[in-house]
Amino acid sequence: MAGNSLKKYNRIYVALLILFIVSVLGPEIADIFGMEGLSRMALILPTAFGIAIVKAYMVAAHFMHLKTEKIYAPYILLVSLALMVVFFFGVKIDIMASEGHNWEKPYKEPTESSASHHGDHSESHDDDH
Amino acid sequence: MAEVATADVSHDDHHHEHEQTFWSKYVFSTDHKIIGFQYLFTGIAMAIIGGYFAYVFRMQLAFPGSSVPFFGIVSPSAYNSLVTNHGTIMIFWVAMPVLIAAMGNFLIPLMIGCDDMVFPRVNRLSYQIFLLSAIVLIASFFVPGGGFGGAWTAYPPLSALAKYNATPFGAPMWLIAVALEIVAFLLGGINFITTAMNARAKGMRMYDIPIVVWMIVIASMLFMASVGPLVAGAVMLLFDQTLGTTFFDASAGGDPVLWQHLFWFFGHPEVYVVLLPAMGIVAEVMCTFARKKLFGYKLILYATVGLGILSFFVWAHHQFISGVDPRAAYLFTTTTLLISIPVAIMLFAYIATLYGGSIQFTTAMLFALSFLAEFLIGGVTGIWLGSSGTDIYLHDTYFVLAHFHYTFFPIAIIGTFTAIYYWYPKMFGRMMNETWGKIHFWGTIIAFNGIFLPLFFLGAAGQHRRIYNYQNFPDLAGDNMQDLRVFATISLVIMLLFQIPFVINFIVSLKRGKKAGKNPWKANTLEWVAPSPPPHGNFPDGMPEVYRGPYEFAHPDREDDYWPQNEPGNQKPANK
Amino acid sequence: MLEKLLPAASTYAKDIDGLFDLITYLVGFWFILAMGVFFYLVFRYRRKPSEKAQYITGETHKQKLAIEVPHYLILLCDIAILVLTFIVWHHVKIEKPPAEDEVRIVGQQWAWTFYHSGADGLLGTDDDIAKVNELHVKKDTVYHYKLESRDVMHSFSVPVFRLKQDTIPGRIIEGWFEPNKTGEWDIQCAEMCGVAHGIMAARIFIETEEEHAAWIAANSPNSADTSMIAKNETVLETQAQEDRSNG
Amino acid sequence: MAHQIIATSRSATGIPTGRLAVWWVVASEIFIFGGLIAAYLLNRFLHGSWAQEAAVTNTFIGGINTFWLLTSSWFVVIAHHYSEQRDAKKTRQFLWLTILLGGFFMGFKFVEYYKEISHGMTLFTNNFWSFYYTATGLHGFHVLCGMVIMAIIAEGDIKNERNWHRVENIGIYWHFVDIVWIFLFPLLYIAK
Repeated sequence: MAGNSLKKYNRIYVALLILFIVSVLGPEIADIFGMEGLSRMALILPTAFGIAIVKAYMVAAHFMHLKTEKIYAPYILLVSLALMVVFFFGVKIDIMASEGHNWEKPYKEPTESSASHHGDHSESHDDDH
Repeated sequence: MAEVATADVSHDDHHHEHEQTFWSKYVFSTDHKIIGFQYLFTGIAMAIIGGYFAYVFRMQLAFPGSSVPFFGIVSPSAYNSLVTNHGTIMIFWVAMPVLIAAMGNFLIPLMIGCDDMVFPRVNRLSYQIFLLSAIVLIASFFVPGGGFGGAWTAYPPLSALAKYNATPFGAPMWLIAVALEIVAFLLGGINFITTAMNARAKGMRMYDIPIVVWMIVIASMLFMASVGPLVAGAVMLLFDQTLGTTFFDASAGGDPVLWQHLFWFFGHPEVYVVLLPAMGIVAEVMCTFARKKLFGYKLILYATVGLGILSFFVWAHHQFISGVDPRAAYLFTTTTLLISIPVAIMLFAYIATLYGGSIQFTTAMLFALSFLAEFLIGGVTGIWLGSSGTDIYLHDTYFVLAHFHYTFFPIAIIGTFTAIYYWYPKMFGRMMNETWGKIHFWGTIIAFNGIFLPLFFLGAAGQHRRIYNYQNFPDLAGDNMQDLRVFATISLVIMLLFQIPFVINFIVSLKRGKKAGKNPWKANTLEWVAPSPPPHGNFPDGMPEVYRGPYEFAHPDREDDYWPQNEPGNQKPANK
Repeated sequence: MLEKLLPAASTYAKDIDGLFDLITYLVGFWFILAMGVFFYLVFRYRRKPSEKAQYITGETHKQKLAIEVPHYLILLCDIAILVLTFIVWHHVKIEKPPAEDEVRIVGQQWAWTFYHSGADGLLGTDDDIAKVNELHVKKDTVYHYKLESRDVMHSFSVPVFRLKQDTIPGRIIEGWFEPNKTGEWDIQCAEMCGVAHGIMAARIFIETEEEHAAWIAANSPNSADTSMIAKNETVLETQAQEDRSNG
Repeated sequence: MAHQIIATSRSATGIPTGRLAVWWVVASEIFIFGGLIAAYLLNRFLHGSWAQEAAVTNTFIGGINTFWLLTSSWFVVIAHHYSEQRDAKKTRQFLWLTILLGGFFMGFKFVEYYKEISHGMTLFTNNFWSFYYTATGLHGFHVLCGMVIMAIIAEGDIKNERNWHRVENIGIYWHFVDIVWIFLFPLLYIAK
């Protein structure tokens, strides 16, 4: 029994490492193939954030023992996350927009970033966001 | 097992009593009751400061420009600072410490039948941080530039930059004080929740927990869940204030409205954070003095949970006209009006509890009943404000001010008095004087209505808040309106004077009051099983076991009209 | 009801007053009912030596009805209020009737600057009239306003219009009003904006067409009296620029 | 203090009191980090130009730091495994290994900060960098707190073979800090 759990931890760790490497490689591959715009998003979103969620789930479920914990604990954490989602979507209409119904923000994006040597992607990304 | 452990505790206690100095017994104690008293008395001291502020600015409004006795001439910046800190103190340093921390600390372990909070030292730390926060806040009044004067909501950019608010030290200190207070209550809240979840007496099931414990625990959860974003926001605002970042600076791409969202996401649940413990206290007192079982225990509990969940979906109703997208108002008006449903269920259940009772008008009961009546006024006036259409006109007027004082005054002041008059015998082992209590009650309640009823009319006539002299506004300078302001101020002074009998009663009863005995009100809950005042460890005769719900008054199977929770019986009625 | 306390001088003021009245009647009914029941119960069930309290759990279906029925009725009242609220809100804040004139309103610590469109009815032209703490509008004309702030949040509040809208630095907020009564009233700042928030008072002058035309004629930049206004405006502009460069 | 509090030893939910409290601590931390990350995301989606800023962050150091934290999570769960077997020596060993990796994390963090600040990317450069330093700084503060508490547990409790449950409690906290980093890493480093 005891040895099993140790083996399980090792397996989870290896899986985490593999996922980690994939998540770092995603944007690199996008850079190498010169992907822009939508296809770049299609690659980066799942590799970066999809994998982050999977990793977080694995750590939470196995290392934090949420799988075997009494039902209270996962509920506490899930409710917390759900409320943050409520907050995000309640605020989105104001903060995540530069104009809305009967209002606008005159603020202009700086055309050049503070680090000028990386300024080439700018135009395409403005549209994506 | 429990018996053995208890014997140990009482033995230990006797052993220690000789050695305990004043410091270790009353200042650095880990005993939940002592910490509760510390919170209570700190809260009362802060209430005196907050009340003094209210007196000063009400005098300024009634007699603009003249020197206020015990203060002097009120300058515009002093007025702003007084108003801001009156609000902050009354919410963060009076309502919260007294209702949640003091009552939670004192009541939760006694009511669920255990000897202390689960983390006594964390509990002590929580009070110490709270005390530090109070000291920082009070110190902020005396720094160059004076105390912060940008309203308790602290909207940036006014709060973010000294060139706008003219309080280079007051504003950051105010923010640090609030942040420390939040940390103190997070620590305390985790302690309350864990204690109530885990440390219940043997036999106490979910629905055997007294409603006030439920309410304090749910309030702590609401607080914890709502305050997190504000902590993040406070860090951001503090960086803006002190280091010069631009999180909330529109000219650098930040957004000042973000702070409003972060603040009100906390600010609205905060109302329920302080409301719920007061509702719980009132429920206890009403059941005891009406000799009635609480009407629909589960209904009230579910309504409370529903209220808690809904309270996270209404925050932007404070921002209808503050520049958020007008389309959001449809959603937030709907949720706001829906929240009237759980509140109405709770109030109706409370009123229904009176039906068929045998009501004793003790001072505590009078305060509890007045809570219902006054809070009802506060509750219904919220509909005008929650409806976005009328809020266009009423927002930030005295109508709002009167509305939330009709909710917060019953919560923070009446709720506190209810609790003190009811649990005083348990806290200090002696009874308070009922005659003086009733004088205090009538003086407070009548004067309170005298303060705030006129303000509804001033608000409906278009008078805005936070303005130090209405003589600058020709439409508001009329004699009729000034008469109402003077009337409100005189009522305030009368109300403050009527607190003197309470203070004297409180102090005199400590020494001269009638001995209370274990259970002077013939109530059911577990705290009345312990001696008055309870010793360190609470239950020297062995930890109690629970056999029934907390409100088995006037049970048909029993001669006495009460049935303590810990008394063994051959059946477990109701609340399955 | 509100009109007894303060005159209504805009077209949508009566809608808001109507909504206020509806809420007053619905809420008043429930309030009086609840208070009546409450005081009756308190009086009826006061302690009498002969009577023992009744044992009522409030858990049976019949007893729960005592709470459920009123709560459905309250829900109905809520829906009635909601429907009217949506109509009023849509009318005041969402939908804008076509503009007949424009005004640009700029808040700063601690004054309002009103840029009237002048004789041509258009903003941003040479004949704009900038006035500090004075807003002159023509009766029965639909105005569109643009709200801006130079420093902190302010709130443009005209109680007689039943209108209020915060100004936010970094945002331009638009809205409308149509005055329908001549007179002179207060404009207040309704959002804490710093030390002198309490004296950030302005006046609104609602004039008939002739009076308004006369006022425009007297104040147009072409007329003799302009030097002071122009100077006034430059002062404000430089101050704003300083603020921007500081921030 | 002198006597054991009965309340602490009770467990009506079935979760030991200490662990239950840690779950609530984690919940309250979710709200704090959640608020900050939500604020960041709202700005990030609004400001297209932030993608260029994110491209400047050092993905290599960020990646190495992710590796340290993942590995330290693994070590602390092994420490928990040995604490359940009451093996004080191995438990301490793995706790200290965890602290060591936390130290590596902080060390690399400082190198990274140093490089960025020397390239002119400070807290005040623009709001992206303000968020970057606030979020990573707050996270680093949590790592530091975790390291200190872990050292106290290793030297105070485990050395004297008591309070074994504290290894699991600090472990839960540490995993949470790890999870926060798992999300901060793509948010600040690799999404560009």
